[in-house]
Amino acid sequence: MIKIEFLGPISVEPIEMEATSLQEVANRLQEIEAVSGWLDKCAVAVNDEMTNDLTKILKSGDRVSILPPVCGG
Amino acid sequence: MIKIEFLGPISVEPIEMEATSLQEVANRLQEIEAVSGWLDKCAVAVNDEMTNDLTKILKSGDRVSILPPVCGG
Amino acid sequence: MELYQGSLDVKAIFGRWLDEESESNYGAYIPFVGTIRAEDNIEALSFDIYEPVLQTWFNSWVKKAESKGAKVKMAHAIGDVPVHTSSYLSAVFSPKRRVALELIDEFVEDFKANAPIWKYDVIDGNRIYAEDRSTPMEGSGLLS
Amino acid sequence: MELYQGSLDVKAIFGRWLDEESESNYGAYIPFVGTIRAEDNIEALSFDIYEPVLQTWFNSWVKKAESKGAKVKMAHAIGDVPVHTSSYLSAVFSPKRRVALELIDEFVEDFKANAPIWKYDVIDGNRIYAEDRSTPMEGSGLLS
Repeated sequence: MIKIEFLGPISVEPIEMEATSLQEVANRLQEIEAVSGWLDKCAVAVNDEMTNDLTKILKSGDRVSILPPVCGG
Repeated sequence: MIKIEFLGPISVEPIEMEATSLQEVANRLQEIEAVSGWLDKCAVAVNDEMTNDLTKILKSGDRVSILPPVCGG
Repeated sequence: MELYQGSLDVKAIFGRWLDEESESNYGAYIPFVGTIRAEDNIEALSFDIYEPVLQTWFNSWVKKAESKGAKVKMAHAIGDVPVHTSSYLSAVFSPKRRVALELIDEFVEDFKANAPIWKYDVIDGNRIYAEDRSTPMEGSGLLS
Repeated sequence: MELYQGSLDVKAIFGRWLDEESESNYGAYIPFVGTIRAEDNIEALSFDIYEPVLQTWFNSWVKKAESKGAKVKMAHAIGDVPVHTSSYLSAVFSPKRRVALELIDEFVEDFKANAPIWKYDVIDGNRIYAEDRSTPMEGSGLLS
């Protein structure tokens, strides 16, 4: 099981799903209406590490975080 | 009478002289051994205003300051 | 890295950082103090922080600063920060002023672009995401 | 502009400047703290200042900052400043961070190049002009 969590202003509860790569996660999230509009401006972390790699292999227990546009300071 | 004062590390007492331009002051200072070696690296103020103009006319009572290389901070 | 609920006690943090490095032989100490401006009828700004990724981001800056003989520090507020109080304090210490001046600029700009912090306007007690002032982080759009 | 005999009370000045602008609605406050480094066996650095020209220089920066909606402040020590204490504190306040980050850099660099201040190493109680670290001011050589 992979856990997907949505950070900051994305008011969507965490989702659990079976997936073996970020590409699979992407395909699933694109089908969820409350989430799909955010994806083009969101960055991604796996187990709290930022990633740019869609082919990244996931294993059960991994945690994927969806990070919307930021503005600290 | 024009007063010439030497700032910071130039340990020369103030000099009074008759002069009608900075060019005249320059000519006189170049002849003073304790001063001449400083001139190529010193800036000049007349009555506390920095100047780049050697033709500047001086009048009696004017004060010329000789400012050696600086290092604040 | 220090996170606080609500406004920062800027004087206390500034002074403590000064004391912490008082014997470190740094010649330049440049803090950046970010204060909430009164504009657009806001009462406060409010902040969410995702600490694990922020800590990783900050650690990479500690290493980058070390490679230049310098040190970075940072404090940020969580939750509501009323106008005219401070939400953000960061600082660079360095032996040399050029390194410090360049590093504080890069550090603050990278912070604005890549620190996982979300800002909200607080108006009439409501918390409204400051989307128009927010920046997608590096690598955004990966899943779209 | 503030001049003090000996080391600056950095915390007091930083805090007072913060308080002075607490209602001015500036979003960014960037101080620069210059501290005497222990090196080359010096006990202290010592400073001479020619205040009339320094004041004119500073006033021109006040105007330049105002034209960008910003404010500059400055404090400097006169006479001996022991190692690990501070001789120089300057600051920029601005509504916007980019203006503040660029202005503090220009302000500090122009200060180093053109403020009429002379620095001496203090070694065994003797005051030795730091000629090798000093910079001729703009327009130098006029009388040579």
